[in-house]
Amino acid sequence: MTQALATSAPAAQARSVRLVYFAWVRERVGMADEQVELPEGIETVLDLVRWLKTRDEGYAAAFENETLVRAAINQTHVKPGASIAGAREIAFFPPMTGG
Amino acid sequence: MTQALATSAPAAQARSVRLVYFAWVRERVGMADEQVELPEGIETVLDLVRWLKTRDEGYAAAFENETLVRAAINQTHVKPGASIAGAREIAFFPPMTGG
Amino acid sequence: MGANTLTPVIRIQREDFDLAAEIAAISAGRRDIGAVVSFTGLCRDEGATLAALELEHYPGMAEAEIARVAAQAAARWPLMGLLAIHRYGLVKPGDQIVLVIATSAHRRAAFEAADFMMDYLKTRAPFWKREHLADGTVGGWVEAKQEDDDAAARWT
Amino acid sequence: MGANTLTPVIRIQREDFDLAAEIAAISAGRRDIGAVVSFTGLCRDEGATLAALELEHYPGMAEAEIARVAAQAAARWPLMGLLAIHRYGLVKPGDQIVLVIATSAHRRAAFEAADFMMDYLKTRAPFWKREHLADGTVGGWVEAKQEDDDAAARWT
Repeated sequence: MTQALATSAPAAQARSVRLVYFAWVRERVGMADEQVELPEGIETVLDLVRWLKTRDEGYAAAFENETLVRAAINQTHVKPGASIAGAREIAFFPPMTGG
Repeated sequence: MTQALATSAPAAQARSVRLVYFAWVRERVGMADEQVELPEGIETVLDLVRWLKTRDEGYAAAFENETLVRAAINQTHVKPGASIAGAREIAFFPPMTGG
Repeated sequence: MGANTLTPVIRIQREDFDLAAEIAAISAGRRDIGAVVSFTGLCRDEGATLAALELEHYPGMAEAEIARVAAQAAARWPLMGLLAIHRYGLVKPGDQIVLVIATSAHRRAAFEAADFMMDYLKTRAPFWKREHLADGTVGGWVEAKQEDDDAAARWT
Repeated sequence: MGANTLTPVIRIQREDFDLAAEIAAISAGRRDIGAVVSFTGLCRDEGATLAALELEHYPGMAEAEIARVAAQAAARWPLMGLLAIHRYGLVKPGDQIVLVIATSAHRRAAFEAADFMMDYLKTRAPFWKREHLADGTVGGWVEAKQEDDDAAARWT
């Protein structure tokens, strides 16, 4: 999961990242995954969440409670303040209920 | 294990009780069980231990450390100060090492 | 074999598992194991209201995250074997969902490691349960419980 | 079925036991069990110095004492099933000695009850182990460990 990570791209350069969604986050967003080009100024997971919420009602509903939805970068749990530099795949999902 | 327990016998009356021994207590005493008539004045487990120690070297060796050996009356753990009134069967054994 | 050479067994699978076979495999050829603790998590029927649980997971991350939790357990306790299997897909009441096995020379390490694994599996492994109800409808997503976070916090 | 109607299964036997069969029996026909915790205690070879363990027990009291411990566990945790099997006689390295199974709706009760049962079995059940060494001699009686008393004291 850690191979071939891109180094942090310059902020001015458009970055392409794969977003994946699970459980009710997936249902509200309306898709399981997508490839997005991140605009400038999106530096943290929380920046990304706030930008996604502006895209349409589905995202707004999924991220209604900004701190409830969990995130993982390159398949490792991260906090909302985590930098997305180097992210290939960013996942959003509800609190886990396995086990 | 609790049925048919005798009520406490008058102290002046000779009482017959079955003694059973396990593990190294059995080996030192030299037998697995015996029926003994208790003399007057034996009221607690510790009284019984001290009386047994006077009987021969085997008992003396078994009960060399009076508080190391554990006791059970009618198949229930008891402390050294426990009354032996109503005892049908008194067991002596080392600290348990099962499990 | 100490914690340094322990290779945890992690499997994420749709198929059922066999506790006895897994214990046999994890213990094969060893005579130094004194304690085997297993935890099996089953699907409950919730008072006959539940027809099935649908288990969604994050492929790749599920294995990776459980492997990270297992590595923590292996570093913390002197284990001889450690296994975690988690199923996904549709499971019915009475079906097995999750299995953890920990083996050690002594019982305390095996108990604590299995307990730790389950607390962290519950709160960190990317799985989500949705209820399919006995009346034929699809119920909601199961909500995470505060008590599971509290249980995991015991180890920090 | 709550703790009030729980009938623990207690067996003291020379024969080996089968974990999978015991779990199947304790769970048969139920769909309300969410957690099954098992503990299996095995005979270790102690670095190849041990040929066998001889397990002496106090017939009658062994069953009675384990039943008392099981009744305490059943009163303390909301269990659905509770089983304890303890062998006596000669066991060899790799052989099974003791089995505890606890089942409940939730994992915490099952883990704690199994852990409690083992701590109390170790310190209260009238069993004694003697070592038969690989060099053909009969070694000493195994000494009780302070750490077992300390473990049992956690529950008081």
